[in-house]
Amino acid sequence: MKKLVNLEDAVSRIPDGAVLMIGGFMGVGTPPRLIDEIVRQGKRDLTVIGNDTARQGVGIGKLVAARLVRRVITSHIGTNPETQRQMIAGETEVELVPQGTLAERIRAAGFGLGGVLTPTGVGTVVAEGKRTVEVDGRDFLLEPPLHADFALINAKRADYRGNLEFALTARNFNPLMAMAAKTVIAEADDIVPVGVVPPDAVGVPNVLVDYLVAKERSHG
Amino acid sequence: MKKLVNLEDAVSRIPDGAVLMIGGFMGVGTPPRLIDEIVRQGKRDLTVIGNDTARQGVGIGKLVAARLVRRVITSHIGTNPETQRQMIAGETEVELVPQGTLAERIRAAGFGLGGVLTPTGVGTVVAEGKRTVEVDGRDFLLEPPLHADFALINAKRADYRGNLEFALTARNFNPLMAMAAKTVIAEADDIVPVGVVPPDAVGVPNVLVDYLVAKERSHG
Amino acid sequence: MDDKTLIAKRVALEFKDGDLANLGIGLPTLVARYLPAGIDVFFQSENGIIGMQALPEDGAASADLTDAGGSPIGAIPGAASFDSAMSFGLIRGGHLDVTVLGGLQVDEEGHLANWMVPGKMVPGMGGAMDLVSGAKRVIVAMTHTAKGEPKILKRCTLPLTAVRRVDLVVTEMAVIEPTDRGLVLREVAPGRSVAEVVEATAAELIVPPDVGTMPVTA
Amino acid sequence: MDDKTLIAKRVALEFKDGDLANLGIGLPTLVARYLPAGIDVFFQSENGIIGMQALPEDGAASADLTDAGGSPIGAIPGAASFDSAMSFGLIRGGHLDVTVLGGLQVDEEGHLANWMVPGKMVPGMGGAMDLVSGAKRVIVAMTHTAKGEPKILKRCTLPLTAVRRVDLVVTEMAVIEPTDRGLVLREVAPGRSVAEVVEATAAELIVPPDVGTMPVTA
Repeated sequence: MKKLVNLEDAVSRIPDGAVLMIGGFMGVGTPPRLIDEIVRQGKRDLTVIGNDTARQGVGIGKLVAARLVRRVITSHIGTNPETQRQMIAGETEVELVPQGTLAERIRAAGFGLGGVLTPTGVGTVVAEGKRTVEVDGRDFLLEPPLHADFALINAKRADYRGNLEFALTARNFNPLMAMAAKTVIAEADDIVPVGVVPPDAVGVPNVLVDYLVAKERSHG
Repeated sequence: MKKLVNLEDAVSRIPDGAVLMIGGFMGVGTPPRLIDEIVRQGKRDLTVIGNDTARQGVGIGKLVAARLVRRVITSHIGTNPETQRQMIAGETEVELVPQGTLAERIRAAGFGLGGVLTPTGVGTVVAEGKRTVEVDGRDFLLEPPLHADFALINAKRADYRGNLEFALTARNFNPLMAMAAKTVIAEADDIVPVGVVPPDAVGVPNVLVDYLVAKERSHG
Repeated sequence: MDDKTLIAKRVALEFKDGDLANLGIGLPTLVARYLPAGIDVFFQSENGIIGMQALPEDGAASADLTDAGGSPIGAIPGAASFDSAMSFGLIRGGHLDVTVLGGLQVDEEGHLANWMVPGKMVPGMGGAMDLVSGAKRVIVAMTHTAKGEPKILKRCTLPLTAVRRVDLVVTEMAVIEPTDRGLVLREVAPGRSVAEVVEATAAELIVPPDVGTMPVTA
Repeated sequence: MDDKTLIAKRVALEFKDGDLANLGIGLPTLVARYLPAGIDVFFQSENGIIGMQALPEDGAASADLTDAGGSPIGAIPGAASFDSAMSFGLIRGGHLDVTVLGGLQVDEEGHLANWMVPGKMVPGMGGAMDLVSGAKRVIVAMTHTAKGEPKILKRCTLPLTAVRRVDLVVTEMAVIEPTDRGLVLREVAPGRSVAEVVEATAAELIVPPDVGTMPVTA
């Protein structure tokens, strides 16, 4: 099972119109080289599922600025005026989802569950048009799973086989997304021999990773 | 926040009739000293939620053998003939739950969700008397959350503050249960200074742990 | 003392030893500076850590350790990091002892609106809806009025963050406790009168005989 | 070659390079011994590991590393461990390429019963229901008959493990594929005839003209 591919190859597998889950939180834990290469290859009409659209020039914000995103499913866009402008201008669709609900909807897809029963959003505009399920006299919203064609994952370290390790707050949505997409493309700060990442430190097991982006050859 | 208590004190907090979640899988990751002390103190009419009842003389099997368990919610009892005998004789109630459903029901309680929508068990005896919810044309069982009064947790290491670290397959249900019980009592193979367990290795954050069982003083 | 410092200092008195707490961005973040001595409070950040603290020095920033706004932070010894599902499991599951959030409006039912102004500001709810739904205690820390207009109203006109009743509202003028009987005025800021607070509030305030003065240290 | 070895060797041919696989206890566990050379298969154990392998030597047992039966195992370099929710997320979420399970009965709809005999044996379903519901491919590895009685029936009389149609049934007599047309006889074991298989089966078997011989190496 050879997983290592170069950056251009990895991104060339993503068609226009693809549904992408992109790890990260305000750009932290978002795969930087994959983002730049998507911009370079000019993928269009993307649906992006991610916690936020970061800031202009950062993470998912780069895709928004390059006008590659048709639709974004996210918990907030408040830090990126360009996303707000595109939304108000009707250029980009924005579906706002409470952050904890977003995490569980992604998890539900990856874990084979039919949806999420959450108290968050009950009685608010978030509940509009959604089914409510009563359990033990309490109301919960039925929030459907969120699937994707690709998950773009950023890890601290990957081993040769694709086991991924995360660091501190750069973990965030990455492990959840690696479960929820048909194809997982991972970019790691470092790639190390098998065994360097011990079993208990693995955040995403190798079997979930389809492609691991090769490091650039370092010069000089 | 002083969490360290001696074994006898820790267990004396558990009343007869309590609902206990007990970590472990065939005894691996089950807190051995807590189990022995419950037997010694002769707690009665317990409801035990755990993956299995292990074997006779092992883990939860010790509680069953001592006739302390009135009801067990578990995924299998096939390896413990005494549990089977008590069930057939009507001495102990046994609720059998598919293992993945058991894990998710415990998690749902700890994560504040209204239940679990799982495909597992649809069309089988497990579905009897349960609500079915259709999502995107597919049927899912609505399985309710499982709460407990106490979670008895076994960790590889705890730091002085109660952060817990787990090892290999001894992790299993422990982190899930630590989220789902009102009171969490942890027993660790080793207790180490704060900072020895790095943030990414913490499986249960200290804020979830109410009591940490002190080590016996070693003699000689 | 400016209004924000006053509010932050008063809110800080609400913490207990061992609390797990989450502070919203802006004013609520100030609260961490004024914790009473001798208590340990563990601060969670939605992006996946318990034990965040201010970055000790600029040069110590790690690209993998930021707050929910993406700014570099530090961490205490004994911090714990985890994924976003666990982070919100802690919040939604009732493990968070207290959250301090900013507010746009609070009403007589104790409902909070703090995430959008239709047609004007639609930043998204981020973690706010989960925090208000799930925390054991929700404290709203906000200025009493905005551009002279009351923010405490009979009924919120902005979209609600949750239908859960918040536990305490702390402003630069007063401490107000939403109850099932309505909004109870608990404390008035030093130098303010009950009449001033009532005047600046567009909701009915229940004023008990024993309204205290906000215990805020210099 | 005994029946179990024959079955295990045939099942082993169903694996592909890179597969994530889960082997039930008993006969299915044997399959790991007979994997074709040159392919990497990653074995999951329900109790929370990918990359389990046989314990290399008795003295190397770790109390923290066992299979789902509680017996000490080893792990390959590059193994990954996780909690029970993740373990079953992998199974239920469709990440498990193949599971091999024992069976008490299989019927014409491809339904499997393998977890209880009412009034006799009620061990509990453990992970079996999740495995059959969630794995991409379910292979039943079982003896063709029990005490001379067929185990492949028109309709299961024992409680079902799931209503999902299993993908392949491998016995010491035959390889049978449940399809939407019914049970198709794909292969007959060396030295067995189609007539013998039909005779030992209490369900209707669709017998195509090109029934092969089970490709099992010595």
